[in-house]
Amino acid sequence: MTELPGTPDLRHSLGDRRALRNTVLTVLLWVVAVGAAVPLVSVLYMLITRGGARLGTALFTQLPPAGLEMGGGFGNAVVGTLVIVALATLISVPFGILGGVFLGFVAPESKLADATRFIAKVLTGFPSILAGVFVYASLVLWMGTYSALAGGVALAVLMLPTIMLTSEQSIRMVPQRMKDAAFGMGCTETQAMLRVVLPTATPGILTGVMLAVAGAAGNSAPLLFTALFSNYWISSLGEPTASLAILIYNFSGMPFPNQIELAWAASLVLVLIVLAFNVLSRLISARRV
Amino acid sequence: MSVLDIARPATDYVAPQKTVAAAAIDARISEIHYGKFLAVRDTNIAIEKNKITGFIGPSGCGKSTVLRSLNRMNDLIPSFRLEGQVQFLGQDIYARNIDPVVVRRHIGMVFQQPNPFSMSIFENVAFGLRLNRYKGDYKQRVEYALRRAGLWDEVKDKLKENGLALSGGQQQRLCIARAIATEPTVLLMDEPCSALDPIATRIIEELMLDLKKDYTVAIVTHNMQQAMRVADTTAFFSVDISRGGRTGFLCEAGDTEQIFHDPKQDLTKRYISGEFS
Amino acid sequence: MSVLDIARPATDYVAPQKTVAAAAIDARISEIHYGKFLAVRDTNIAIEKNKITGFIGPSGCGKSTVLRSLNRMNDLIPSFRLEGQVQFLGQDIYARNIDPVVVRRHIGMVFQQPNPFSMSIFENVAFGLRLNRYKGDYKQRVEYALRRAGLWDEVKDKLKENGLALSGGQQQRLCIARAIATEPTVLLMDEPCSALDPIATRIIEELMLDLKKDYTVAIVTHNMQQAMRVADTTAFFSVDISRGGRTGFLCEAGDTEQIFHDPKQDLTKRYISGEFS
Amino acid sequence: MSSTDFKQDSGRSASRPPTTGDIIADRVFRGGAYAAGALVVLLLIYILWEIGFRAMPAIERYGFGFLTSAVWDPGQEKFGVLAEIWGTLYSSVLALVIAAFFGVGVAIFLTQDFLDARLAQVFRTVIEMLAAIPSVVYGLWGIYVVIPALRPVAGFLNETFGWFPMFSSSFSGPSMAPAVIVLAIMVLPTVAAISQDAFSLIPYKTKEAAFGMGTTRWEAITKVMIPTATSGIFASLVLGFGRALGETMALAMLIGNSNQISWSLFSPANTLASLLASQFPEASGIETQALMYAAIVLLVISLAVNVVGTLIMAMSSKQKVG
Amino acid sequence: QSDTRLTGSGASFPFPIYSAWFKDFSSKSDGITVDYQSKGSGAGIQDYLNKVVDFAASDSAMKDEDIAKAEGNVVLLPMTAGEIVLIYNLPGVTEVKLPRDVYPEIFLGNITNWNDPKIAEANPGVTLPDMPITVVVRSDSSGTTFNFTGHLSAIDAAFKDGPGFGNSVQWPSTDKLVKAPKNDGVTATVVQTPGAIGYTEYGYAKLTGTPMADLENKAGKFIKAGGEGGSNALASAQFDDQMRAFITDPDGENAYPIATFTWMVFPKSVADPVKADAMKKLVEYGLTDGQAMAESLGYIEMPEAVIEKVRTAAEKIGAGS
Ligand SMILES: Nc1ncnc2c1ncn2[C@@H]1O[C@H](COP(=O)(O)OP(=O)(O)OP(=O)(O)O)[C@@H](O)[C@H]1O
Ligand SMILES: Nc1ncnc2c1ncn2[C@@H]1O[C@H](COP(=O)(O)OP(=O)(O)OP(=O)(O)O)[C@@H](O)[C@H]1O
Ligand SMILES: [Mg+2]
Ligand SMILES: [Mg+2]
Ligand SMILES: O=P([O-])([O-])[O-]
Repeated sequence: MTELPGTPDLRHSLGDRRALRNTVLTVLLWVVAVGAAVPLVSVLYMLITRGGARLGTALFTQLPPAGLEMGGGFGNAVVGTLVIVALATLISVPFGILGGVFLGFVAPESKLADATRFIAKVLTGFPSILAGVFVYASLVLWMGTYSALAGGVALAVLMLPTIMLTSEQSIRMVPQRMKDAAFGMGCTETQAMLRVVLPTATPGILTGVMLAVAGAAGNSAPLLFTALFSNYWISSLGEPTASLAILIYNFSGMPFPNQIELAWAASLVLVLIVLAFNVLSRLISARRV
Repeated sequence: MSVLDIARPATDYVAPQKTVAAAAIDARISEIHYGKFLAVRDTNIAIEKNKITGFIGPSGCGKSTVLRSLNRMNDLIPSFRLEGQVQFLGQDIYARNIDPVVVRRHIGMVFQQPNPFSMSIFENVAFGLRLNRYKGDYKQRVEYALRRAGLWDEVKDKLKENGLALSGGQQQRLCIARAIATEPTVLLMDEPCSALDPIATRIIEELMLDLKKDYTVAIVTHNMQQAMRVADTTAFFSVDISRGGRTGFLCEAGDTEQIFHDPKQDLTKRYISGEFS
Repeated sequence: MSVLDIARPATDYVAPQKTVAAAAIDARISEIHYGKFLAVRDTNIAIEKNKITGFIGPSGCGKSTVLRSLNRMNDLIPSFRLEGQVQFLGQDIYARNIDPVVVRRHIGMVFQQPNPFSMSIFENVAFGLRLNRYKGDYKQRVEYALRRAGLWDEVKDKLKENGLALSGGQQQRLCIARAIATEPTVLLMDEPCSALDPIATRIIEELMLDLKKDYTVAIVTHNMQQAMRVADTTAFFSVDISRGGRTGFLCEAGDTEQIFHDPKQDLTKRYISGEFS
Repeated sequence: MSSTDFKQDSGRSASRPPTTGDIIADRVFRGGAYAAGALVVLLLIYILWEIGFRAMPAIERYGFGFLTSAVWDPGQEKFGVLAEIWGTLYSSVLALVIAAFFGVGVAIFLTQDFLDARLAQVFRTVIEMLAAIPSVVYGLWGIYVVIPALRPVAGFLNETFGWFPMFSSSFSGPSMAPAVIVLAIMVLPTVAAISQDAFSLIPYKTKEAAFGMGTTRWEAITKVMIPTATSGIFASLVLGFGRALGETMALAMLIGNSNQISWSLFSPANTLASLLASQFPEASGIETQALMYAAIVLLVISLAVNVVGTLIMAMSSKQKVG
Repeated sequence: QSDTRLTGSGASFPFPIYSAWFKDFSSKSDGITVDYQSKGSGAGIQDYLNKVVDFAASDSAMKDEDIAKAEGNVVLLPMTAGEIVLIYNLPGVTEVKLPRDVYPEIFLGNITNWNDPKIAEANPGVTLPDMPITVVVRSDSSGTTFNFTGHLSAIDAAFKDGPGFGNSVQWPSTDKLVKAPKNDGVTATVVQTPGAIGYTEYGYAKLTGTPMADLENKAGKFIKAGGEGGSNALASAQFDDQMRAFITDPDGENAYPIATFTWMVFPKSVADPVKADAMKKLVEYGLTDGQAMAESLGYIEMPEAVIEKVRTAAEKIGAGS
């Protein structure tokens, strides 16, 4: 084919290995892509059929059933999840944003920033169970009780690096000329940050926060030794607290059909909560200028 | 002031059709659309064997569009649609049964931005050979192509280095070597020097003059001096806006000497004299 | 061909130092470095009160660098280092005990790209007032600043709209209004019109001529016509490469009339005549 | 700072120095930012110290033998995590192989013009949603969907290809196979997302060069696009591997928690993370210390992988893609 | 009255009955709620030693060394009792008898198929499938395991010398051994896995309708779980000074071979007297109303004599050490 004769043959050759391979690989790729989507379809199908079957107000107003009781719900776990995640957010967001400000604005080039950035990136892959182990060792033992607070701290450890890095990114994306304008007006660093840079970067930061929240809401491993679980409504932050993730873990291993149905229903609710935060983050990022 | 106003009077002018015996490519394009946009109309042009044909004209007049339709590169753009014929050695490359992949193997292309692959210099040049399952001596063939591209002496000791590590001018010569390694019949070049400095540009121009002994070359250039230096035949494209959009067309084509010193068309004359660009 | 060759003979020339009684800013800069790179040397210049001083010169000659060092904007660049003095109303703003934030509050700045904040028009103008915890009547002050910037009639009905929703020329006038709302002493402008169309440019030029009644203005411009139209005093910067890098320096400064019609320096003459740019 | 006042000029000027409050706020804010930056560094050090300190007695007592023994017997105070290390690495590697195949496939599918832009966006969302499903939900799904679905397949494989080490035992339920499948699904979005970035970073001119040389679409993909994206794909795999190593709950629910070393996909196994999840609540004394030692092992493996991944990412973002 | 919450954790063996008790008790006693997490006896004891719960529950009571670790600050109270049964999942088979020399071998991994001649011999008339046996054991530290392995060690020397007994033991390393957490996990895994066998508290099997094997007792008789066999087994129990008693291989013609009490662990010294009071109320509830529920939930009502002893011992709660 390389030594060209006078008039080359440019036609499609039927049964050409090349064309055939091209087709086979294209088909294969479609199969792969569709295959990758199958699990999601299956999970959603199960959630909707098995979890949806139980959906009702009772789920949110009642407490988990004891061993063989019928009915019941997981209202306390929904509340507990929201409380723990809210605590984690309250703890991680200020530090995360402040850290993002440090990385993206105050001293982006400093040695400390290099170290912080690197460690934050590495910590995004931190095994979540270790956050639980760490908070158990440092906080639960010290407080003398499992608690929503400990659960919140464990999740905050996992959320912090994500929030920090996304905040840094959105702060860096604020155009330099905006920052110039602020300094040109005689802003101190803080004023430039608070009055100009942060407001402009807010949608990006919120997007990151929402993603971190979504991740935290579905996280169970760190809660195992920190928030533990409770069969009752939460009455203080210093006591064991129910969460959907642990409820699903506990109930999924049970031999009782009622509990298993509840596990599916709780999964559906948990996925909806996580997706709600994901969607929120998308909406916020879509509104970004 | 803009070329638009100038182009208007030429609306219905169609460059005379000239059949050339020694044409490697003989294009008779009546329309090229991108979606609904008519980008080029009435362009009949022959690329003669062992000559360099230069395409000049103001920006947006469809030079690249026409060049790319000569080896079906434009097939990559889904909205592209061509009406007319492009004969390559007697076969219409837009005929139903033609495989565009094969067309491109016979009609090589060099682009405005040097675009070597992120692999070794050797592998860059050997790429087309491997693609064609060449059975002969790769080393010899690669060396030959690099020599023809005037790059051999500069890279012979670092054939294993990444092609992207070369300078811009070297990268462009590497791309030329890559294109000629499989000995295509025609070489299309779309402003191959516009990203290069004057020295690298000169080197490539000399290279082209050397290459035309064995290949047929078509080159788009923005630089009229360059066209005068290298092209045997020059095709001048212009643009008119009478049909709604800015539609390019072949205004005049002929010997480079004639186009630059005795243009037949008023538009050509004004363009040559630098009145618009 | 390039400015580099032309600039060489001037290596050791230092513009004569002229002390001006009515100077708002009197800069005696001996060197400005970015890290190891010597960007500017030997630049003594006085910005006279209630006059417009224009900075002209080829690209990269340090006009922006000098302008920005007059209100310590360059402090934001960590590698920036200045040797010399910049007196503002008799105080050296580079002295130890000076807070650059305070300097910037007295010497306002308008940038090349219009850069209003992403907040309402009103808040954009009131920004500096709030920053300075102004106690008076905000509405009145904002209206005054917008009137001075010639923007009031265009925006008076939409003060709550986002500043970014305005056209480029309006945005730039908004930035001027923002800068003058706190009545700074000096206004520095770095090519304020280069992103604008000719009509918007004219409006801003007229505005500058009006502003100089109350303010002292220094403006960098690429456009010599603009300098001739608005500047009372013109400073011509050039660049030399004798010390390794391209180092800018003040070549000649004086009445605009004199600089453009009777330049003392050969380099100035050649620049004015368009020989290089 | 200073009491600089340039106020001898126009009386109208509203300019004044920052108030003391502003200056204090500035200091506090800057200090806070530095503190928050330092916090992350301190946090990692504190975690290492907290866990390392508690692991110290076990490290002294068991030394390297801990890594090479497969016994976990609190009764006799004999501890070793070889089986868990094996289970962790084996499950992660297998999951990664599957996730790489599908993830890179999806990345190619979404970036190489197989779908029009809108459909591709929909599909991308579908893949991203896989990442939004919590681990326990995958565990539940694994128990009730994957295991029953695997049962006949695994039975067939074991009967027909029983000689092959990976199919050498019969399938009973919780075991390596369902764990690997679920793990692969959880890692897939990471691999797909980062490989997609790698592919979309390749400039259009490279694609043009490939087609200009007369490649078919697939030749362009396999001979040019994939080689050019290699470092990005590699980074996606390393990061995916890091995620897989640390995954806990779904594995604890599916893997069978049995500390043995086997090639068979149908044998139960254990991982470091699920060892921690199941033993930590009840451990006391030396067992706690041994678990902390196991946590260190997990931490070291996972940090090492993530450090490598982060470094590769840093390098590949600087890579010359043309 | 202010709210008092008692937090407890531990054994899963009695969880079905405890959760019923605590819910009922919490609703009946004003201002007191009892929050109990089933984690396994080992974890409960550990929580108790770490002082992160108010009370624990364990069906292996508490080892002397753990009592020492708690500095003697423990009151061990047997609260109910139950049988440990062998549940299995054999499609189409609902009755299996397992002799004394067979089931230890299964758990030792020596008998690996349901059609093993030794099993077949004991089950004439039952068609046992050719199916590998999947053994399901506990992954966590468990009192159920303690009692079960205690029994196996008592009747099988090889088991005693091999895995031995304890809250968690070194099970043989085979492909066919799956571990699951808590009684729930074992039951669920057996239910989901054809060919599986596992040990669990009788209540779990009863509530889920999972088939249980009849076990051969010391006297050589096959006993069905759930009858009088349990009480018979426990009849001979002798408590030590910490109220502990384990019967590893009961005598008696009709005794079910594996049964045990299960304990709650309370502190002797309680900082908050209201809490101590609540604990005593809880114990009293368990000894009265609680016992009445036992049988219906698959547990064994304790003999009156034992109840009396427990009532006396409960006085020590909150009485200081
Ligand atoms: N992919 C495309 N889709 C739609 N329109 C296109 C596309 N490529 C080019 N065009 C349009 O077709 C017309 C001709 O473009 P072309 O690039 O061929 O001009 P050109 O003569 O090469 O210009 P230049 O000198 O700037 O390279 C232009 O109006 C351009 O906007
Ligand atoms: N932040 C910086 N860091 C390093 N070097 C810089 C920086 N800003 C400018 N320079 C260098 O200093 C020299 C002077 O730049 P400056 O922007 O002051 O020139 P200029 O006269 O304003 O040019 P122009 O007309 O293009 O705006 C240039 O060589 C430039 O590259
Ligand atoms: Mg072009
Ligand atoms: Mg400038
Ligand atoms: O009751 P246990 O959970 O310890 O077996």
